[in-house]
This record gives sequence, structure tokens and C-alpha cells, in this order.
Amino acid sequence: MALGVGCAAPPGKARDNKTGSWRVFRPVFDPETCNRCGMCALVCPEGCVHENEEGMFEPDLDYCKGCGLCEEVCPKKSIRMEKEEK
Amino acid sequence: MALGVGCAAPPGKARDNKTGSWRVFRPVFDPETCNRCGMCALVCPEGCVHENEEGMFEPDLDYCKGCGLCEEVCPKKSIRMEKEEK
Amino acid sequence: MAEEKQDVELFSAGHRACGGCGPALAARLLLKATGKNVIVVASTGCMEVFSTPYPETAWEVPWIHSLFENAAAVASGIEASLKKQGRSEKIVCICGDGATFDIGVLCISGAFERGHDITYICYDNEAYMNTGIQRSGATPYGASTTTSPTGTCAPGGNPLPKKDMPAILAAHGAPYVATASIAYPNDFVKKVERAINTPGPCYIQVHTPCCTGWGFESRDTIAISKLAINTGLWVNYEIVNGVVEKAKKVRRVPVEEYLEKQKRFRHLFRPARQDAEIAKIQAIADANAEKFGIDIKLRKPAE
Amino acid sequence: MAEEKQDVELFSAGHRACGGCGPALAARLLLKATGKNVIVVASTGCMEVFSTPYPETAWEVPWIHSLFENAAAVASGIEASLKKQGRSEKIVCICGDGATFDIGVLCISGAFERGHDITYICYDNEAYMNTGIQRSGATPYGASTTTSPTGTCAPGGNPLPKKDMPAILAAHGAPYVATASIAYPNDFVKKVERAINTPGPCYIQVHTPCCTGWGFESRDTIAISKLAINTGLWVNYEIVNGVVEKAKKVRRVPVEEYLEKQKRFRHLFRPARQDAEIAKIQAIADANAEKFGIDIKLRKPAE
Amino acid sequence: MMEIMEGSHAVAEIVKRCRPQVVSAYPITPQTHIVEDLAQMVASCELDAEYITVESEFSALSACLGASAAGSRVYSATTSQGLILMAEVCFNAAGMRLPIVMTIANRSLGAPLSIWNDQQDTIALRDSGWLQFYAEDNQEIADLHMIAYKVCEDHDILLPAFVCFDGFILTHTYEPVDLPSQEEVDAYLPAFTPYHRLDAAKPLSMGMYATPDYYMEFRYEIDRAMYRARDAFIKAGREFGEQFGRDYSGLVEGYRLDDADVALIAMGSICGTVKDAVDEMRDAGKKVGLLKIRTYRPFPGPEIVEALKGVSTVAVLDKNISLGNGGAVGTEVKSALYGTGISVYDYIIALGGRDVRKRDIAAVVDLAEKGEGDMFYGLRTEVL
Amino acid sequence: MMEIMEGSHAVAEIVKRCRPQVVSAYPITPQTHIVEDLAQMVASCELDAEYITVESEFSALSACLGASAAGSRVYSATTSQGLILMAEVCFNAAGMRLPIVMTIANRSLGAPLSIWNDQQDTIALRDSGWLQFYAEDNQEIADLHMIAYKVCEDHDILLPAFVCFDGFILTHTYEPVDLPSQEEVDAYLPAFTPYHRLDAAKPLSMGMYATPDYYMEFRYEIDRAMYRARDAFIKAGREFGEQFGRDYSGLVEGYRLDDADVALIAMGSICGTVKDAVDEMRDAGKKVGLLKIRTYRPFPGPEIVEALKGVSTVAVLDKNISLGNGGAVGTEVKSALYGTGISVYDYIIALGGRDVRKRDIAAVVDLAEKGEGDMFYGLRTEVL
Amino acid sequence: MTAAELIAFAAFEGGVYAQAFPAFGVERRGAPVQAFVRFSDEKIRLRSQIYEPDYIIVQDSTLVGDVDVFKGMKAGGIAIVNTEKADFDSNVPEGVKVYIVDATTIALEELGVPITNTTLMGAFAAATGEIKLESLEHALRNRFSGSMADKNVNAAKRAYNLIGGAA
Amino acid sequence: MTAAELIAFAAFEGGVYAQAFPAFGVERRGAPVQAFVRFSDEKIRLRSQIYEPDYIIVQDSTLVGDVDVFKGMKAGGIAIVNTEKADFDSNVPEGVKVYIVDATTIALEELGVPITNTTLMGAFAAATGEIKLESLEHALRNRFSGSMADKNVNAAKRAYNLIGGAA
Ligand SMILES: Cc1ncc(C[n+]2csc(CCOP(=O)(O)OP(=O)(O)O)c2C)c(N)n1
Ligand SMILES: Cc1ncc(C[n+]2csc(CCOP(=O)(O)OP(=O)(O)O)c2C)c(N)n1
Ligand code: SF4
Ligand code: SF4
Ligand code: SF4
Ligand code: SF4
Ligand code: SF4
Ligand code: SF4
Ligand SMILES: [Mg+2]
Ligand SMILES: [Mg+2]
Repeated sequence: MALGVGCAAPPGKARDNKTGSWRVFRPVFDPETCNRCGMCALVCPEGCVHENEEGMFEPDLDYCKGCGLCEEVCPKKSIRMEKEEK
Repeated sequence: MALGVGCAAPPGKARDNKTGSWRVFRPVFDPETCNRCGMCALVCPEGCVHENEEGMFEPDLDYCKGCGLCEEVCPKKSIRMEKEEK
Repeated sequence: MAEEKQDVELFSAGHRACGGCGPALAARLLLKATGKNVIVVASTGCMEVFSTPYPETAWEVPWIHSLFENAAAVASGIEASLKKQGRSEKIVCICGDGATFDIGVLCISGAFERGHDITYICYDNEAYMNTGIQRSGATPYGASTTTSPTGTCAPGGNPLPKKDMPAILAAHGAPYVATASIAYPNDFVKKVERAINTPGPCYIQVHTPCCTGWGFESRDTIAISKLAINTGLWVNYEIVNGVVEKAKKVRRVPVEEYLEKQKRFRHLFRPARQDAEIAKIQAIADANAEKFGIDIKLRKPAE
Repeated sequence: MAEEKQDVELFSAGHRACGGCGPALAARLLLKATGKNVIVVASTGCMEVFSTPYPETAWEVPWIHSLFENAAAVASGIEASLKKQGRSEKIVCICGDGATFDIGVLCISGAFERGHDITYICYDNEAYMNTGIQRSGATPYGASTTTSPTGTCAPGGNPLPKKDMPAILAAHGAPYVATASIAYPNDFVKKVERAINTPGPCYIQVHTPCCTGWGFESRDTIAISKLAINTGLWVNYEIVNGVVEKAKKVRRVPVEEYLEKQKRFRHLFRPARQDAEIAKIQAIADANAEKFGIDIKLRKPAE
Repeated sequence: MMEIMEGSHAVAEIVKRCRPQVVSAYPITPQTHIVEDLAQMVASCELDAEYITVESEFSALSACLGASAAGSRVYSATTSQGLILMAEVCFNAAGMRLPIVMTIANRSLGAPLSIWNDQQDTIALRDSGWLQFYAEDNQEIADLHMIAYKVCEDHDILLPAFVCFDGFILTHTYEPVDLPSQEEVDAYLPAFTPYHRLDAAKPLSMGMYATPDYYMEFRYEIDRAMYRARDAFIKAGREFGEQFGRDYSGLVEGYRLDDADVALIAMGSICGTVKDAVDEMRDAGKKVGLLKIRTYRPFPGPEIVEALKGVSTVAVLDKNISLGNGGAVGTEVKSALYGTGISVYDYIIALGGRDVRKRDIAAVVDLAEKGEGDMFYGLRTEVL
Repeated sequence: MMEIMEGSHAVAEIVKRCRPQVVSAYPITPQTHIVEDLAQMVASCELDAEYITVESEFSALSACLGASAAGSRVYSATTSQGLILMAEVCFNAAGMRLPIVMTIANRSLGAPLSIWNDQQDTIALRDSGWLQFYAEDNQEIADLHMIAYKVCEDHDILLPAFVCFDGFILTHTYEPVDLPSQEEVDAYLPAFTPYHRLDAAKPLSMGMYATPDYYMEFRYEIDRAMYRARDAFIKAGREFGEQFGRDYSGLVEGYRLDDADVALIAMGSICGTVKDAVDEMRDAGKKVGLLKIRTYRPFPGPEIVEALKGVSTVAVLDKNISLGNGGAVGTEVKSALYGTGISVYDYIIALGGRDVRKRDIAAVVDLAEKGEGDMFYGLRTEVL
Repeated sequence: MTAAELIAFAAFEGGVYAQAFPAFGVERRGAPVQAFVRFSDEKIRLRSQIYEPDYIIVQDSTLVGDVDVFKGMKAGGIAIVNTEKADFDSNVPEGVKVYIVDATTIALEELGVPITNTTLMGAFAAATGEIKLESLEHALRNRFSGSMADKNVNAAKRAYNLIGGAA
Repeated sequence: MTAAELIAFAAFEGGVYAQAFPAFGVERRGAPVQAFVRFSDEKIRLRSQIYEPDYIIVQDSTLVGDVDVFKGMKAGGIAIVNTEKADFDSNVPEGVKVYIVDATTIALEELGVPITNTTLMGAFAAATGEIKLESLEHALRNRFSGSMADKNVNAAKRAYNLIGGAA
């Protein structure tokens, strides 16, 4: 590997850092009650809530730090934070 | 002579620098017409116009640079700039 | 472009911000607003540190960091260069409140005076967080920080009011100055869009609560930022060509509701409640409300 | 004290300013206002250079120079020190417009934010004179300087308006901000007296024409400064706790009367008259007049 | 009384006991704990000083400069980007002969940005006219502050000082420190008597400019004061030893040098690791010793020559790099040892927080013995 | 064509012909004439560049940094207080590997403030990673700018450069200079091709921070680039010679060194005076020569060793003082000549504009021959 | 940092030299961190990080999968792991003895917050014998005041006794 | 500066190397200033100020009392003094020849402004023979354009002829 001249690097590498390991609580999404408002995806500081093929929202647990912001903003209370078990 | 520690010096020495030598024109004050308003003394950038014992204003030619400001501000036109002869 | 903007995550996961970090959310929203055709200039601080340890950058747009205090000047140079090259990227600085209110003032003042076409965004978490929660010019009156701690000789914490950067930059003749908050993500996005499309130097100050530095649970970041607005301690407004516009109206709640939820204001309540200090902070909120006319007046029931 | 003030010349002759130097006059008047119980902090610039070549100082009060850009910070430290020592000297910075509008902004902004009890005076000769007449943030629109020269690609000289430092410092919360001019020495002296007796950081910007840099005869220094006021290009006013007060009223004359007397504006008249540019400068004067309400309205003859 | 405490806290505590009247500093990792502690002491009425929370390092030192000129004992602390940002003020304060004491939590300089330790920051200011003292451990850093105030404020010296210890490696380390009490500090360090000050009762112009007729002589005077600081340091260090039993009368300090063939030269916390490594090498039969530089400015050239008599090979550990010409300490050591016939090799080591182990020291000695030097040591070649 | 012109004007003219796209500088004596000329050229449509009139040197270099990162050839100029004020940006720009060319009108550093010449300003930045080239006369300063752009922008180098000439002594002196025409400059200096740049089409993060896992390797890479700059300079200098007949292929340049017993070492305009003095001494039968250092960074250690073979005594003229350890060049020369057996003496000379005459050079040689050195030369003892 | 600091403190109370320092990172809150402690009968001069620890305390067992927390440990070493799972098992180097303690539960019960430093100190003292219980108590009472001191001492003692039985 | 610069210019036109530089001061407008010129058949390398001038031009004779303008001059030197007084007399070193020229009057008459540089150049050319009149004219036409060139050439010529008669 050669160093990027001037400590420069192309995008992409941050994703190597799986911040999911920081998590103590895990958000659990309930597709039943969700109204697909997208607030959870909008406010997640990790940008790790995505709409899946079925149009449902789900967190990418590789990166989710379990901050609970999505739970707090969810208007339908469709998200529940659960203690992480590893 | 010892240097002033940190390039510091007490007041007084500037007066060694007789800026009168810069003068090309010299202000000549006419005590007859002067109303003693003091404008000349107020505006002289050299602070070199003084009231003498008789209450008349006169320039200190050791320092007067001959700028002509006093002439310009004199309400009585009591000051005349004359070419310096040395 | 609008669609593309919505879909691509240009600020990628894997960054090292604390969970629930307000500034991290602001970074994401910023890039939603700018899309890809942007060059981002960053100052040293939490956001820079959590997003760019070599070689793991979270930025999927061109990004540059030089120093803590010179982002506005670096952006000036980039702008001049792009102008000469005939290039179209928008130039956006994203800098902390310390970088903006304090150490960066020289470069900012110069850049704004010169009238470069740049957008300068201050993500305001109201202290130097990267170095461990020290007071900045943006720290609100009464907040305790590690350099404005409380003690017998300083029972009130930070003794100085928050510096009025929007007014200062408006006085520099900036065509567009705005405040925003992550409490209202879409409003922030819209303001960024307006700023980058306004020629000349524009300024946006976005309120980005920091759970670690302010002392609240990570889940409450949005709630706290809403409370700041609902108490009147933070006002969202725009200053267009020197004139204040569109201050967001609210039904205000007492400042205590905001203060008591944060460790940085704990001394106002414990060991003993400091009513006088709380009243002073309430007065700041009242003055804001007055100045910006944000109070929603209850309509008199129609006769 | 008042009497003592009048008699002693605390800024002594023998300094090396050009004949007719506006800033030299300002220095004299400043010390008339402060008397002996003062500590003066200077920045690098014409005034510093013409008054303090080692060992020939023209200052008969305690005076300190450190750098071009840090006078406000040095003054902050002096203030803190005097406070701790229980001493009574007033602290006055006297700095050029380059030091104030440009390179010193960081230290000034910090000092004003912190609220030190200092008076900061900017002697404004509207360019960097010490280094040979380069543009500063205080250079008026349209003036040619050695770094804003005129030429085919820049027929108008300086393309930027004069930075509004009084407004910027008022936005910092300064309790007293004023503009003054050597055209009215007593007004300047009174404003200095008010500033040093107002607790907190105060700012005075005093117009000090520079015959060498602006290109007029040394005898015309006062006349030029009066014309600046009479055209409305310079307004003497006070801002007390953020509110503009006492703007000096005048019967305005066209800006040309001011411009045509100075070499720095010569390109507006020669080789060809640039009417559009002159009109722009007139518009600046008109805007000033409007903003500060300085026009003396002719009274309608009584019926 | 010996107590376990963080290095930063030890510094804050001793600074408090030195009774500065004005403190002004700007936060920067890894200096923050010191100034946070001081801010807390002022808030808690433990320290009767004005604490100025500035908007930048430039103002921090400028404010100290003003306060010092007005007659107060002052204190500041910084590192790295903060120090280089105030570089202009540093040169200025020294030229103005103001006895400011500033702690440096040594850290590397960017770019690339790094918050970790090396000594590039103070090394880069080696021309500035500031005294530079380096501590090996948290006891020494505390003690050096008292000595620094004494030396700086001496009317024969009147120079500012950087009192340096390695960022994180010492600042954030908890270890036993014996702090002199307030009374003991008062007994050692007299109240500040300014040589002259800004005072309406006795006007003086400070910081005038010097034409070619005077400038060179002013610089010479600073250099002379630097020179006199050697003896002033030795005296203050000896007095310290007499009062507290810890002797700092040496500008340098030798460790197992007496019969050494190979001497390592180093500054700061790495000296601890080197000492352990020296012990191991001695145990293995190698005649190795350490010369620790305590006062990098004034540079102890003659002391180095004296201490290394009998040594054949010297390995200098440089936690800095004068890009394009090797390590600064190595260069200056060679200059000092010029003509002695000793072989001197320079090693750029431990930049930007790269950890150094005993075995690294042994490896450096091996290299020096083989005549290989003037190089970077400890590169991760796999990333190059 | 040879023409009489002011040194500053020669620089401005050649810079114009190097076609910088962004110019940003802040006025400071004695650099002003250069930037004033450039401002005039932009106003007169002679130079198609953005000229940014900044509020400080800090922004001047920061703006250049940004413009360079965005892909433009950039230019700045400063000196003294301006240079030290931007010191942090200097370290940063080098670490970011941006090929900025900045003219320095060398001037002393305060306090005391002095606008006159010595070389303390650039010397104080010798660790920063900037190349440093020094000119003897106004021909050389003009020529070195073309070479500097070529070397800096080389993708194997990518470092910024200070192109230095003595303030007033050269900046304000009118003398004959032969300026290459625009076409000639274009033929010598290719258009700027950035190694990489800020570009939405190819995103890149520039100026990231480096943990202890990477920092040291990045610094090493800078030092390697410095090293490679030796050959790049020689190559660019040779090419220059081939095209223009003035050869700059040497990092150092010897004058009447061949059979010299005593060699003076110097940088910048003083070399002219020294050459005249050498001629006089030669006429008087003394075997004296001069070694002029053209590239102070990278430091030409091996070249100095090579050039001084056969010399017994060296006198270094240092227009700077690393307070508390003598002159920087002297120190580095001793380090380079370590072990050669040559006697080296250092002289701090000509600080803050003190004039130097041929007889002073002769006096220094006398001192060196008597073994007296490592001292200030030319003090006005009557004011001490 | 606090756990390492407290151990150093207690060890010093117990009469040996001690040195504690963190692995200096820029990680934000939530990311895993590391700290080191050295004891010695003599003044400690060595400043390098610890590559071959005699003892290791794992405050968050969920890390064990992601990071090789036992790296560098040799036979005879002792590891103390905070976990709820009595059946904790991992690739521990040969000869390293592992003590399990549910410090989070103890801390919650004794202090009301899941701050496990003091609890783990008790376990460390018992498992390694490097710190005497009295020194530990002394250190804690020095560090905390009033009821907080009592609570922390209780938490430490509970873990001490727990491990003490096992050790 | 301009006078020295022009002389260097003209000398170079005339085929010799020349160097001109001011005594670098911080003096403001109005204060006396000094400038130096060197000529040589070879490239000029020397950078020191001039302590023993061969020639001196005094632009303002009122200085003569305050400053020793002739300092360092040796026998054989030539001084050109701008003064109205035909009876100018001062303590000129032995053997130095003084030429008097009322350059201010000439300049006023020819150029309309009291800028004496070009006039004094004419005097210098005539008095010293170091510059040929053609080189001077060439230099002036190079420097000034249009009618300004003519006027300056006329001023220089007048002084040249004036001194030429005397020399
Ligand atoms: C010149 C300089 N001084 C100090 C620092 C240390 N420093 C780095 S980031 C920072 C605080 C940043 O505060 P802010 O801009 O508010 O961003 P935040 O960390 O709060 O997001 C400080 C003080 C530095 N990097 N450079
Ligand atoms: C850091 C730094 N940059 C530049 C300079 C050069 N400099 C000295 S004074 C000056 C201009 C001063 O302008 P101003 O403050 O307006 O004062 P004036 O000379 O006009 O009275 C400049 C650019 C300096 N001394 N320090
Ligand atoms: S916020 Fe709640 S309701 Fe809205 S999309 Fe997310 S999970 Fe569904
Ligand atoms: S818990 Fe936090 S990090 Fe995880 S998905 Fe929700 S908002 Fe994102
Ligand atoms: S001419 Fe000028 S300097 Fe002389 S007295 Fe009048 S105002 Fe003063
Ligand atoms: S200004 Fe004129 S009238 Fe007034 S005092 Fe002076 S000389 Fe007399
Ligand atoms: S400290 Fe605050 S600003 Fe920094 S990463 Fe954590 S939450 Fe975000
Ligand atoms: S240049 Fe202007 S400001 Fe400076 S001394 Fe002359 S008149 Fe005064
Ligand atoms: Mg912040
Ligand atoms: Mg000015």
C-alpha cells in the first residue's frame, strides 16, 4: 500500500469501520405500525436507516450505534430499543 | 550608553530630532491680526505652536515642518507661509 | 438532480461520531442539500476528526481540511481558482462554533469583506467539543464548560453572552445569513440550497446539540434542539441583505424545561436552585422573542 | 486634571511624520483627552514608526508596541493585570485602519467579546500607509492604491466598499462606538473622554487624512477631512448600546468636491471623466445621509 | 508528600502555587487538562488570578505579554498548532524580554494533523529566544516550573521559557509526584519584581523599533541573556536541590555514562525508557549510557562535550525532523562535538506518537555501533 | 535583453511570465513593490490571474493553499513578520504537498521590530518542509523563480518553495537583469498539471489527519521528496543553463575555491561582496574562496563536504541567530563537515540591516585564521 | 481511564510504584478504549505501551469478538471479564486464567449506575493479589466522598469476595 | 530614488554596468533621504553602501548645514549642489570640486514642477563625464513619453550646457 500524497484519500474507506460494535442498544423496527414517513432515515446520524425493497425502513446494524434517535422521532412508535446481545 | 532592555526607552529623546530641517516653507505669524483663538496650536501635528509669555502664538522652528496647516485653519489669516532661507 | 440528492448518502456511515451526534446529522443533511457538485472545506474539530482519520474518509464529495482557523481563506482560494478555471462546483465551509466564533474570525472577516461566492456553515454545538468541552464564543450564558466551570467564585458558569455572529456577518454585508437547527432538517436543507445559490458570501449557523458535551442522552438530540427553539433560546431566522426575515414563531415554554435536561446547566438547579441566574437566561429568551417577534399570540376567541 | 491636560504636550515634537500628517494630529489630540493616567497600546504602522525609532520616543505616557495585529489582545492582558493590581490607568489602543479592519480583527473580536475595559481607537487613513499606500478594508470604494491600482481591467480602482467596522463592533455588544474626525478636534477629544469613562470595550474610528497617501497638499489635511464630512462620505456619529445617536448634520456638497482634490481619485476625472463611477460614490454618500439622517433640511420660509 | 496524580494536574497544582496573577491560554489537546484545572481553581477561589479565556493562541500569548509588561507574573500553556500559530508573538515576547512561563505539552505539527507526541513544536521555535526545558517525568515537569519562573524573572535574564513535557505520554499519565507545598514554593520563589513596567507614574515606551544602528546589538543582548541563563539555571537548580532534595543543577544529566563506549542523547520522557534499556544493555555487558538534555535552550554544547569525554559513539534520538536536513538535536550535537572525533549518528524516532520500546533503543545502539545512522528509525515500511 | 530594473520589478515580471492563476499576498516592507507590480499587471490586463487582496498573511497563504489544491498555479510573497505569522500555514502547505512558490524579501524578525535585512525569517522556517533557494543578485532571483516552479510542481517532489532574496539590498536595487521573454518562459516551464485536485468529478479528501500508525511515514515521505528535490533542482538548473546560458545546476557554487586554504560560506546577496573581498585577498596573496549555498533546503551537506576538500579553515557568515546556540547555517555546516577535520568558525553578521563591507569580510577571515569564531561580528560596542 | 487510574492509586496506597495511562485515541464516546497500568517496587521509568500484559480487565465483553483483547498475554496471566454470561468462553491464550464477574449488575445494584470501574477493581484485587483490600478501600475513600465512597467500597468488596471465593 | 535610478539607467545605456539603491530608511515624506550609484566596466557584485563617494549630488542645499553631505569624499571628487545661491560655500574636503546649479529654477521653468532629478543628471553628466549626453537623452526618452520626454531632455540639456561651460 502506498500512502496518499499529502494525507489524501478517496472516499469509501470509512465503511471499513463497522461502528455497530459500539452499540449497547439495538433499534428494532416494527413494520406493522410504520407509516413510512421516513423520519427515522432522515435523522439517523449514521445515515444507516434505509428503505428496503418492500419499502420498509430498517437499520444497517453494521453501523447503527444504537443512539435511539430514530426511536425518539418515530411518530408511530414503531421503533423499540433493545439491549444488545452479542 | 547601555541599551534599554527590550528596546524600551523613557520619554524625551524624540526632541533630539529637530524636524525643522525638513521645512521648505516657514509660517510667519502676525501678532497684529491674531485673535488668540488657538486653532493654530490645536491643529499643528507637531504640537509646536505655543502661546508665549505675551499670550501670542508662535511656532517652534526647531520642529515646525512647514506643513501649512496652521495657515489654513487660521480664521484671521494671521499666518503666512514663506519660502525658507537657510 | 433533486432526486439524486435524496438517494445517495454522500456522508457515509463508519464515521466515529458519538451515537446521537448532532453535528454528524448536520453533515448528512448538508450533503443532501448540496448534492455532489460541491467542494467542502472543513476546520479542525469534532466533525473533521470523526469523519477523516486517514485513510477512512466519510466524505464522498471533494473535501479539504487545512487548519482549525483558516477554512474561509482556503475557500477563498478555491473560489478564485474555480473562477479562473470556469468550474461550477459550489464551495461550502462546514466549521464548528469554535472555528467560527473565535479563532477563525480573521479569515472569515476577510473572506466576507472580499465578497467571495462561498457558503460558510457553522455547526454550532456551543463549545469546543473535540478538545473536551471548553467554552467558545458560542457557549450560552450560564453553561458550565471545562474552561467556564462553576465554583464558589463563579457560581454561574459561563459569564458571557453568546456572541452574535449572524449580526456580525450581516454587518459585513453578507447577502444571506440564516440560522437553522437540526430540529427542522428540511428547513436546514432549504436554507443551504438558498445559500449556495445566492452569489456572494453567505452564512448559516445551524444548532447541533452534542449529547456528550451538553450532558444528555444520545436519543434526545432532536428533542433538545426543539426545546431550544421552543424556549426562545435559539431562533431560526434569515437575514436577507441586512434585513431580518421569517423568524420561526413558537408558543414558548419556560427556559427551565431546556436547561434542566442538560448537565451543563445542572449547577442552576443543584445543589441549590439559582433563581436569579435562571431568570437571567429567561430574560435572554424574552429578549430574543421580542427582537425577532417569535411569540405566537393566542388569538382572542372570536366574539 | 482638565487644566493639566490642556497644557502639557504629551505627544512630543521631534516625531517623523510627514508634515501635515492627520494621524500625528490625532495622536496629539488623543493624549489631550486622556491626560497622563493612561497606557497606550500601539500597532505597527505609520504612527508607531514615526513616533518610536529607538531611543527617540515621542510618547510621554506609558506606551507599548508588540505587533501589527495584536494590540487589542495586549490591551486585554494589561487590563487584567491592572485589575489584579488595583491600578487606575485607562487603557487605550491606537491603531491604524489596516491593523483594525484587517489583520487585527481576530484579537479585536476576542477582546470585545470578553468585555475588557479598554478603549480601542482606529486612526483611519484609509490604507496601509506605512508600507506605501496599499488597500485596506477601510479604503473607500473607487480609491486607487498600490494594490488596487487602476488599469484597463480595473478602471475604477478599489472595487470594494469600505467595511463597516463600527457596525461590526456594535454587533459585538460594545457599549460605546463612535466615529470622529480631526476636522472637529474637540468632538474627537470629547468622544475619547466618554469612551475611556465608559466601562467595557469602546471603539472610536477617527478620520485622519494622509496627505502623502491620498495625494493632496499637506496644508489641506483639515480641509479634506471637513469635505469628507460635508459630502456625507464620512459621518460622525455615536452608537450607544447598539443605538445610533447624534449623527452630525451637514448641508451636503457633491462628492466630486472631495474626490477631485485627491490623487487617489484622479482616475475618476482623468484622462476621461468616469461619470458612472462618480455617481456610485455619490450614491454611497446619499445612502449614508439617508441611513444617518444627516441632511439639514432647508426650513420652509415661515408663511 | 508523594501522591499519584495526572501529569497535567501536577503542572496545574504547581503553577497555582507559583501564584501567577494572569493566566491566559487556549485549549488544545493534549494541553487541555492543565488549563481546565486552572480554570477550575480560579472558579473555586483556590487561585487568585485573572483567567482570560481567549479566542486563539495568538491572543493568549499576546495577553500574557501585555500583562507581563504591566507588571504581573503570567502563565500560559499550549502545544503544536497552538504554539506555531503564536510563533510571531513568541519571537516578540523574547525580544521584549518578558519573563513569561508557558508549559508545552509537546505534540507533533501538521500536516498531516496529529494530536500525538513528538517535539517538533518547540524545536521549530528554537531560534525564538525562549528558554526551553524538557522534563523526563511528572516530578521533573512540576519542579521545572518553579525553576523556570526563578530563572526567567532574574533581572540578568528576563527571557520567557517553554517548559516542556511529552503530550499524552506524560500529560495523561498518572504516577507518583511529590509536590512542594504552597509555603515551600513561596520560600523558593520570590514574588515577581518586574524589571520595568507600564506605569503612568514612570512613563516608558516598550517595544520600540530598532534601526540598523541598534538592531544587532539588541539581538546580541538577548543572546547574552541566554548565555547567562546557563548559570542562572544551574544556580536555581542547585537551590532547588538544597531545598527539596531533588537536584536540577545540570543543563544535562548523565546516566551510566562513566565508562560508556556508546552514549544515547535524548530529551523528555523517552529518557525513562532509554534508562531501562541502558540497564538491560549494561546487564548484557554493553557499555552504554544516556545523556539527557534538560535545557535545550540555552543549548548545553560545552556540557555535552564534557559529559561525553571517553565515549566513542553517540546516538541521538530526535523526536523531530528539520525536513531536508535531519534531526535538529543531532545537528546541534554534531556541531557541539565538532572536532572531538566522536562518531555521532542521528535517528529520527517516535514522530507523531509512534511508540518506543526498550528493544527499539537497543536496536538504535546496534545501528550506531554498525555505523548506520542519520536516518528514520521505526518506519512501518509496509505502508510506504 | 539586459535592462536596468529594480529587483522587485524583475521578480514581478518573471512571475507574470510564469503565469500564476491565483496570486494572493499581503503587503509588508520590503516585499511591497513586487505585489504592487503584480496588482498593476492584473489591473492592466497584462496578467490573467485572480489577485486576492487578503486581510493578513495567514489568509494569503491559506488562499494560495486552497487555490493550489483546486488545481491552480499560485504565487505569493512575504517576509519577516508576515512569514512567521503564516508559519502554521507553511507547515501545513508542505505537509499537504502543495507546490506553492512564494518569494521572500528576507528581513529580520522582531522584537525589536526592524524592516531591514537579515535571513532570520526563512531560517526560522527551516523545519517546515519548504524548499529554500537564495539568490545572490537580481538576475539569479528572477531565474530561480522559473526553476522553483519547475521543481515544486514535479510530481516526484510536490513541495512548496521559498525563493529568497535580501530585502532592500536586492529588492530595492536597480541593476541590469536579463529577463527571459514570455515565449522563452513558456518553453522552459510547462503548464501546471496538478497531481490531484479538489474536483467533484473525482472526489478526494485532502488534509486528513494521521494517527500514530501513519504520521511518521507521511513525514518520511516529505523528507524523501526533499531529498529528491536535490536532483530535481540540479536537473532544472541544468536545463535552465542549456536554454538561457546561465547555469544553476549546483546546490552550492564555489568561487575561487580550487586551491583555497580558507573558505567563506554564505547565502544571498552578501556573496557578491564576499567575492569582491576574495578577489582583493587573493590579490594580496591569501588563498581564500567562497562557497555559496543556493539551496538551503534541501541542505547540501554532501555538496559542501565535496566542495571543501582541501580547505583547512571555514568561516560561515550567518545572517541569523538561533538564540542560545549560534547561527543556523554554521551549525548545519559543522554537522555536515563532521569528522572532516576542517576547522569551522561561525560569525553572526549583518543582522537587522547592518551594512557589510569588503574589509569586514577580510576581518572575518583574519579571525578565522586566528581560530577566533562562533561569535557576533560587527557589534557597535559603544552602544552596549 | 478511571479504572486504570484507580488501580494505580490503590497499588500506590499499597506501597508500590504505579503508573497508569490511556491509549491516547481520538475516539468519541461509545467507541472502545484501552488503558494501561504498571506496578513496580522501583520507580517506573518505562514509557512504552504494554504489549505483554500480565493482567487484563475487559470492561465490555461484547468487544471480545471484534478485538483480540488477550493479545500478548502469556501463560500465568490473569484476565478479568465483565459479563453476565456465566458461560463466557473465548480464545484465551494457553495458561491464562479467566475470572468472570457480572460487574454491571453489581454496579447497578450498589451504585445505581452501570459504572463498573470500582467493582472490577475489587475483582482485580482478589484475582491477582496485587492490591490489598485495605488499600483499595483507602483509595476509594480518598477518591469519593460521603455515601458515594461507601457505595463504591461495597461494590468493590462484593466483587472481591465473589472472586476471592473462586481464586 | 529616481535620480540615482536614472543615472544608473543612463550609465548602463552608455555601456557600463550600474547599480543604484537607496539608503533604506523609514523616514516619512519630507525627511532627507540618500541614494547610491555605482558604475563599473565589470559586473557589480559589491553590496555595501558607499562610504567614499567619487561624486555627490546634493538635491537640497539647505541640508548642508545639518548633515555632513561630503563625508568620505577624497581629493579629485566632484560635488554637484542644487542651490539658488551662486555664492554657495561650505566645508568641502580639500580637492573636491563643487559645481553649483540652480536646478530648481531650471526644473520649474522647463517642467513646471520643482522636480530636479533630470536637471541634476544633466549637470552630473557634464561635470563628471561619466555619462554621455546621448545616453542620458536615450534614458530619458525611454523613461518618459511624449512631451514629458522633451521637457526633461531640455532640462537636462540646459544643466549640461551650463556646467559644460564651467567644467
Ligand atoms: C491553532 C489551533 N489551536 C487549537 C487547536 C485545538 N483544537 C482542535 S479542534 C478544537 C475545538 C473545535 O471546536 P469547534 O470548532 O466548536 O468544533 P467542535 O469540536 O465543537 O465540533 C480545538 C480547540 C487546533 N487544532 N489548532
Ligand atoms: C504580520 C505583519 N504583516 C505585515 C506587516 C507590515 N505592515 C506594517 S505596518 C502596515 C500597514 C499599516 O497600516 P495601518 O494599520 O492602516 O496604519 P498606517 O500605516 O496606515 O498608519 C503593514 C502592512 C507587519 N508589520 N506585520
Ligand atoms: S419514523 Fe417510524 S413511522 Fe416513520 S418510517 Fe421510520 S419507523 Fe416508520
Ligand atoms: S439507533 Fe441511532 S444509529 Fe441506530 S438506526 Fe437509530 S438513529 Fe441510526
Ligand atoms: S506649518 Fe505646520 S508644523 Fe509648522 S507650525 Fe504650522 S502647523 Fe505646525
Ligand atoms: S489660528 Fe490664527 S488667529 Fe488663531 S491663535 Fe493662531 S494665529 Fe491667532
Ligand atoms: S462530542 Fe459532541 S459533537 Fe463531538 S462527536 Fe460527540 S456528540 Fe458529536
Ligand atoms: S504617510 Fe500619511 S499617515 Fe504616514 S506619516 Fe505621512 S501623512 Fe502621516
Ligand atoms: Mg463546537
Ligand atoms: Mg492606515
